[in-house]
Order: sequence, then C-alpha cells, then structure tokens
Amino acid sequence: MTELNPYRPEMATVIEIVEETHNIRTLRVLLNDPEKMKAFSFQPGQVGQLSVFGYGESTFVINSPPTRRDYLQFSIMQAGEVAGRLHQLNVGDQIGVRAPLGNYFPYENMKGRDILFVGGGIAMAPLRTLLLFMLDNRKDYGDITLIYGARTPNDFCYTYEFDDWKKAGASLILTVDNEAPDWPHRVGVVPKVLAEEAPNPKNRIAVTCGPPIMIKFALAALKQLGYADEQIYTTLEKRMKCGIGICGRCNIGEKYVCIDGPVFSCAQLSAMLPEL
Amino acid sequence: MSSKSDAKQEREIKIVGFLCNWCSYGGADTAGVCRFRQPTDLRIIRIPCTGRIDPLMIVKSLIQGADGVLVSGCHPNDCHYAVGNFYARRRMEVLKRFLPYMGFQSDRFRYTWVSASEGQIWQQVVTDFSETIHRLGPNPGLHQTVDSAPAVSWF
Amino acid sequence: MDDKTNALREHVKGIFSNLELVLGWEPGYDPLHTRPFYVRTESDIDRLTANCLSFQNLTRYLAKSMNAVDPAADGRKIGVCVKGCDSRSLVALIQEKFVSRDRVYVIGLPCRGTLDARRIRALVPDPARIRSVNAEGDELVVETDRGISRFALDRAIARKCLQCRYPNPVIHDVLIGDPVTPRLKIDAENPSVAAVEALSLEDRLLFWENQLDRCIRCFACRNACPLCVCQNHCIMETRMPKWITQYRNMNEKFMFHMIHALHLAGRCTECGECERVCPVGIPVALIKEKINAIIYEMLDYESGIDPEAVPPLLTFSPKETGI
Amino acid sequence: MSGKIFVAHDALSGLLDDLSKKFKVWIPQMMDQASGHIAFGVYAPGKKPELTRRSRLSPKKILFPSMDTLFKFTYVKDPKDPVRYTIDLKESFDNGPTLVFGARPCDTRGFQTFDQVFLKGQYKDVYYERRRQNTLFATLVCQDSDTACFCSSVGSGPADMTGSDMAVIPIEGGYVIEGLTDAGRKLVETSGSAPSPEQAAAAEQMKRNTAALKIGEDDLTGYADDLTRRFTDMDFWREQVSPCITCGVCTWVCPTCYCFSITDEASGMSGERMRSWDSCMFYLYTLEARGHNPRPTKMERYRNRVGHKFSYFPKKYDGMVSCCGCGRCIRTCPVSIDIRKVVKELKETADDRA
Repeated sequence: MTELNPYRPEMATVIEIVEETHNIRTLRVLLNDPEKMKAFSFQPGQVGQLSVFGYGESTFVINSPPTRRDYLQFSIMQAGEVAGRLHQLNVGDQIGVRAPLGNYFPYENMKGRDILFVGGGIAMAPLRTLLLFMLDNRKDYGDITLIYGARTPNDFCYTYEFDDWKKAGASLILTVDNEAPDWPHRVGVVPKVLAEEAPNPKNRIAVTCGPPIMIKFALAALKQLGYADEQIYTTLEKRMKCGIGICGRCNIGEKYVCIDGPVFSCAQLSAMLPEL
Repeated sequence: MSSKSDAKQEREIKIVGFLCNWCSYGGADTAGVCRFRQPTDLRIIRIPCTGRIDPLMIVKSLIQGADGVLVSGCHPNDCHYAVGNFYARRRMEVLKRFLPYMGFQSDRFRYTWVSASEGQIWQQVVTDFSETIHRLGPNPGLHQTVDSAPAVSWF
Repeated sequence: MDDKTNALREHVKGIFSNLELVLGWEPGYDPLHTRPFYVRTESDIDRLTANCLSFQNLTRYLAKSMNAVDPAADGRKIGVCVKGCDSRSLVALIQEKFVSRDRVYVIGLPCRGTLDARRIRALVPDPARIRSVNAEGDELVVETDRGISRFALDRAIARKCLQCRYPNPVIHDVLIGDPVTPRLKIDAENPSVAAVEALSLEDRLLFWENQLDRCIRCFACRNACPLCVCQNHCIMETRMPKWITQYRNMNEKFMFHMIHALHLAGRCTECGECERVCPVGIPVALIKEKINAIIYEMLDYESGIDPEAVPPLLTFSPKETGI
Repeated sequence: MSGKIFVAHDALSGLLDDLSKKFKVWIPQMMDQASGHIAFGVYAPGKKPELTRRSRLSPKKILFPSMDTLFKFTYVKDPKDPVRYTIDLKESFDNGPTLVFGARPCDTRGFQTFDQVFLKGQYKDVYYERRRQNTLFATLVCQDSDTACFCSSVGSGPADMTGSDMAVIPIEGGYVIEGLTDAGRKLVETSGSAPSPEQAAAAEQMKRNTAALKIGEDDLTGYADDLTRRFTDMDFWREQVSPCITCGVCTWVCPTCYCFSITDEASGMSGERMRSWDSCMFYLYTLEARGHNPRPTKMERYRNRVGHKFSYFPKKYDGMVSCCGCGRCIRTCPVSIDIRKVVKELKETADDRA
C-alpha cells in the first residue's frame, strides 16, 4: 500500500493509564512505529480517532500539548460502545489511532493577550492541550486564568497537575455545582462563577468548552461581560464516523465539524446555521 | 432448510440448549450426577426461566447454523416465577408452527418440560432430540444467493 | 373505496370546531399517489380526499407522531379517517394504550379496496404519464397521454384488499357511506398463505430467500407499521444488544424480517402497509399473515377487533392444553 | 474510425457477452416479475438488459456498495507471552474493470456528487477512487420520462452525457454506441462495426431531439440562500414533513446520497471494519454517545436532507446541486412527499402561502 489511505489507523500501544474520576480515564499511547512517533506533528486542539478493533472508532481530542512529545494523551468519558471498551483496556493493549484530524486553536493570534479558559467536566481535555502549550511558551502570553467547574469535587480531571499549572503561572478558579463537605473553593455553576469573577475583556481571549448547556450559558455570560464574538473560542462536538469530511453526519449547514472544526470562534458560530 | 445428503455427518453436530435454571438445568445436573449416558452434542445456555426466551433467540441460532435448538423448562404450573413458562409455551408453539412456513425444518426446534428431579427423563429427551438432529444432518444454513426460485401467484 | 371526498369534507366542516386536527389524505405528486394530510385549519378541509387511492394507514401517526393518549386541555379530539383495516390497527393501539379511545374522533370509511400502483403500472400501456384514475362501479378507468384504459377493479387493487375480511371499520364515531360486503368470510382461509404453503419445504425456503434477498434495509416496512412502536429503540439499529450486524447478507436480511414478524405476532392487523411501502416489492405482510393464521387457529384470537382484549402473547391461560 | 458502432437489438446480448469477458458488466435488469422490480445486477449470459423502463434502485452500489470492507483485522497472540498481542491489518480492495451499461444520464450524473466529496476534498477516499478509475459508463440517451422526473430542473437533461464514457443511442432496429472519452472510444472501436450513414444520422437526430426536451418545469438551482432564510421557520418544515414516516427509502434509492457509517464486526479473534450506507433520516444517525441529538425530529432531519442537496452542497461546491433529478425519491416515497415542491416553496414567503 503506497498511497495514503485515510481510513487506515496507525497501531499504537497504551503505555500508561490514569483513572481521573469514576467515569473518566486518561490513556497515554505511543505509536508502534518509532519513526512515525518521532515525525508525528499536531497542533493544540486537533483530535484523533481511537479504534478498538472489533468495537469501532470514536473521536477524542489529543490533550497532551505539541510541546510535550513523550506520548499522546487522550481522556475518555465512559459513554457508548467504544468509550466503554477503552475503559476496559490495560497497559500494553493495542489500539488504532488516526490523527491528527480537524483544525486547532489559533494560538498565533492569541499571542500577547490575556487568556481566559472556561471549562466544565471532561471538557477540560481540549483546554488542557492549549493551556499547557501556553504555559510552555509562557512569555508569549499575558495573564492566564482558568475557571474550571465540575459537578462534585470528585469529578475534576487532572487534579494532580493543578499545582504545576499554578507554578507555571496560571491562576485557577475551581467550582462545584453544589455545596460539598470540605470543599475550599467556589460553589455554583460555571456561568455564575464566571459572572462573579468578571474577567476584564480588554485584550483578552476567552476559550470555553463544556457540555452544550454550559456553553450556552457561558457564552451568554461572556457577552454580558463585554466580550466580542471574535474574542471567544469554543469547540463543538458531533457524532462522527469518518473524521475526514466525507461520511456526512457532523455537518452544520455546509460546515463539517470534523474538518472545519472542532474549534470555532463565536463569530464563526453566529454565521452558521443554528443546529447544534 | 434442505439437508444435502453429501453434507451429512461432515462436521460435528451442535445443538443449542436453553435450559431453565430452576428445573431443566437441575435435571441435566441430576442426569450427570447419576452418570446417565448422554449425547455430547448439546451446548447448554442457562437462562433464568423459559419466560426469558425470546423466540428470536431460537431463530437467530437456526439462521447462524445451529443444527438444533432445545428449550427446556419447568413443567407448567411448576414455574419458579409462577407463570413464566405459561407465556413461553404460547410463544414457542407459535414459532414451531411458523418455522416451516419460512422453509425451516421445525424438527430442528423442540421445547420440553423437565424438572430438577427428572434426570432419567432428561436423558431420554436429550438422546431422542440428538437422534432426531443426527437423522436430519447438519443444518446447511441459508443460501447466500438464489439463482432460481419458485414463483407463487396468489391471484 | 368509492369516492367519498365530498361527503367527508361536508362532515368534517360540520364538526371541525370540536377537533384539534383531522388526519386524512390529499392528492400526491401525481394522480396515482396520495399523501397523508393533517387538516389543521378550516381552509385545509377542501384539500381532503377519500377514494380508492387513500391507501395509507393513518393510525401510525397517532401512535408515533403525536400524543393520542392524554386529553387536550380544551377537550378537543383528534379526528382520524380509517378504512376497515386501519380501524383494526386503531383498536390494537387502544388495546396497548398507545391511543385512548376518548382522545380520537373516528371517521369510518367503508372500503371496497385500495389500488396498488404497481399493478396499475403493469396494466396500462403508457404508465409514465397517468392523468387520472377513477373507479366507476366495478371498473377502473385510467387516463393517460395515449388515451383511456378500462379494466376490472379487482385486477388493480392490492393483495390485502382481494382477501379483505373487514372492509367496514370495526369502531367508528361516524360512518361515511354504506357498509360493504366483505370479500371473504371471517373464518376463511387466507388464500395467499395457502399458495405459499402449497410449495414444498425446500421451495418455500427458496421462495423467501429470493424475496428477502432484495431487501435494502430501508426500514420503510417498520416505520409505516402502526404497531411497530419501538421507534428509535428498535433492535435493528442498536448495537447493544446486537441482534443484527451491518452485513447486508442473507442471514441478516432474513433475521430482520423474522424480528419484524415475530414482534408483531398476535398484534399485526393485516393493514398491508409494510408491503405497500416496500420499495423493492417484497410481500412483507405475507409473513405476518401466516402468524395471524396460526394464532387464530391455536388461540381463536384476531388482533384489532375487541378493544378490551389482551393480545394473546402478552397473556396466558394455565388451562390450555395441546400446546 | 468514427468511434461509433451500431448494435442491432438481437446482437445486444452478443455484445454484452463479449464485454463481460473483459469487464464486470452491470445492467439494469428485472429482479422480480411480480412486483416489477428493476435494479442493476451483474450481467451473465442469458440475462436481458431492461432498457425501456426505469430502474427503481440507482446504480450507486456499483461504486459505493451498501456494505464495503475497509480492512480486516486479526488479533495475533504473542506465543511467548499470551497476554501480549499484535494486530494484523489487511486492507481489501475490490476493483476489477467494470462497465455500467444502460444507466440513464441521471444515474451516471449522480457520481459527479460522489467525485466532489470522495476525490476532491482534503482527504481522498481510496476505495471509491480505485473503483471509479476502473469503471466505464455506457449511458442510455433517455427516451421516457415520467411525472416524477426532473433532470432539466437541476441543470441536466435526458441527453446529458456528463461523466459518461459512451452514449447508447436508441434508433430504429437497435442502438448506436458512441465513444465519448478516450477509453470509451477505444472500447467501442474494438467492439463492433460502424453504423451506416443513415443510422449515424438517425442517432444524431435522436440526440438532438432528446437534448431539446425539457424534463421538469422549474429551475431548482439557486435556492441556497432561500433555505438559510427558511431554516428556523419550523411551521414551514412541519407542514412539509408531517406525513414523513422517517424511513430511509429516499436516501437509499438516491444516486447522490453518499452518507455512510463505519462499524466493526468481529467474531473471535478477527473481524473487519466496514462502511455501510447510512441515512440522514434516521434518529441514530446524529445521536451522540451522551444522548444529545442535534436533529431529534423528522423536521430537522428532512431539513438537512433538502438543505444538503440544494443549499449546503452548492455553497461548498461552486453552485452544484447534489441532486440529479432522477425522481426516485418521489416515486418510491410511501407518503408521496415531493422534493420539487418543497424546494420551490422555500422561495415563497409566509404571505404567499396564506
């Protein structure tokens, strides 16, 4: 096979598994071909299709940043057939990877500006890749603030990294939806905390990602604070099969989330047909 | 399903047995404990009650090439759950009468009632059903392509 | 069905203020086709038609496209036009509590048979441009670009209609037109089923394989069926549980039709919609007709006659013997 | 040579016999007499092409099978350490030389849509590409439209030979077959004898007459923005699709509907990944793993179908409508929904309708 077959996955091995929460786990994988692993290049925000042969394929964002190349990291929430199977894998198991796919966060345009991350639950994954990328290029960016919410204190991912993030120069605001015993941080849904915190929109870019309902209210809260559409970026999620703009199901009007997305600015979103 | 004579006995016969946990599975156990001689063709799937049987399980087994399907549960009125086998009885009888209409040999499917103490009867049931299936030969399955087929005109 | 368009419109006009909407038919894209139609406003009533082309069974919309169980706040009902066969589906839906009797206003239309577009295309010399289709007595008159053809109505009506035993609605709030004499007696043997049974076992398998091999798994038969009520949870489409793979081979096609038929055992009312909508012309209803015959013989039950009855495979009788 | 041959009616099977030695030849044929079901099937001696009546199913499965294996996989255990294993992947391609004989212009034109999506995008679909490169089309100049046909409304016509390698032109006594591409001409020249001047003239005349026919009353291109305007008018969509039973017939019979699903089927240690036709009319088509569905009802799903063909596709591909006007969706729709009417009414305002 000399020509490139976009449906053919690269074989990869699971080298490490981190149980993040009761229903989210992180897989760290390495492509089996060391040459390909070395040559693998991607941008923050791009996704990969993970295959468990016999179960199917599913899309996950590569949440390790391009600046750290020891492995590719994917975080998976248990939902559906493939994700369910990914949750049963052990270190050493073989999976297929088709990556990188899709577009990425326009981090060049964000240089020199303050950054606000707004995330909820598993949706921290796409933010993590950009956050770490920025922390690894810290001098290029201004203030970096992260508002991260989850249902309960046990639903946060990457808790073991929070200290590193802070040390690297990010301020973290954590919140849970409801009061919880011994919870030292904020309480309330993300959009509410966002409104209370009111980060100044001047020279700032907001990147938000979360469940559809959170996005809806977070966008409203951001606009309330004076953020312009061009200042807000989000990622979209759709059911995908091919991931390469052919199979047809992830379209919003003439845009395909798999190749034209998953990253969209709010300005792009308002120009698209309202079918989320 | 037509049995081709040359295909007969070419491979091992496989019979799927759906056995109720409370009666027939116990019956099969009793037969084993008593060391009654039994044919080895049966692959047993334990089910909680014959009421759990979806006729589609039987159809799927036959389509996928099982040579025979045996369903066995508690005697009517003896169901562990009181009424499960009353439901099952109707469904399986409808299926049994329906199979030949679609071209399946209905002898490949049988349902019986055997209690946990009836080891001897279980031996007879299995032996008899196994002999029936051996007489019919392996299930040739569906034809994957049809070149010519009989026409039916209804009006 | 004879043309009852005017009588139907008149009746609906008289009662429309008490109704939320009326399910009826309107002309389709050409004179051989009809489209189900929701009469939502007074002005829609003049689009209604009711004739030998009113083939769709509208009760499927009651079960699958709206809530026909809970009463409306203003007490208005949903009007639904039913032929004899459709009324049986309605009864079955009432039995299974997908429709409540008080919620619907049933407009019964005695029916002498609906046309089968495929048979007509085979009968007229120039099927491409049909201008009009009309039943005149026992004759069907088809006008095409090349002229007028006439032939016996029986040559052009659907298979289910030729063996119709319930041409008159079994329940109705109003009957439009006079009752019709059934073609077959209630306990008559199903002639199509008998024709299949006349084949040998081997031939029957070949016959069904040949028919089902054409299946393209479009699910039209399933979706048109008023009693296939699982909708988006159908086991044909789920992978958990996985009854069916994506292979398009004989095993899967056969299995699909067995699923469809067995899930309707004791429930199918022989409205023939599955067969009519099949784009590849498989006699889908013929499978279910046999199951109905078995149940009639075994349990003396017919689906869709008595709204109070329980479908026989959803109940049992400890006393029954012989099975 | 002229690149044209004449084939008498009684010589047609002889020609197909010859061609089927070099090609897998697909012809429209009668699949079931009782229901008059015509579809494309592989030619074998004795089978008769059905060239006077339209096929109910389109020939799209020839280049885009309803089920297509992408690759086979096998779990291979490491004999030294049975917990470890590797996975063996084998791609499979099925693409011998193929000839489609007797498709209508609309059928052949349907593949233009496929070409845009499968070959000219950011990623190339190698499975389709290989089949496409190995397939020739001998397309029939179409003589018999019916009330559902509307090829002229979407920029085509009954003599449109876009994408065809040969034209099959019916004349008195037989067919003139004319090579249109290099491959087509080459094949034609080695397959028979040239027509007489009268026959050639009759064929030219037939082509001209057919090309002058207008099949379908309205122009259905240029509706891209009307759909956008109508997008949120749910009353409009409710009225259009109330009768829809969300079966997938329209998408299954359509020569341009290309959406597919990819699934794994395995048993034991091996299995295959395959793609199979999928339909945008199905609820599960867009259902996400966590339960959200962006197109939960038939209104959104049908809107997407119409939008895709008449708005999104033209916006993306230079005005090209992804509909070939064959009318199959209209003809086979169990509830007689007419896509021409829906598209036309996109332009009407609320006042027009009242």
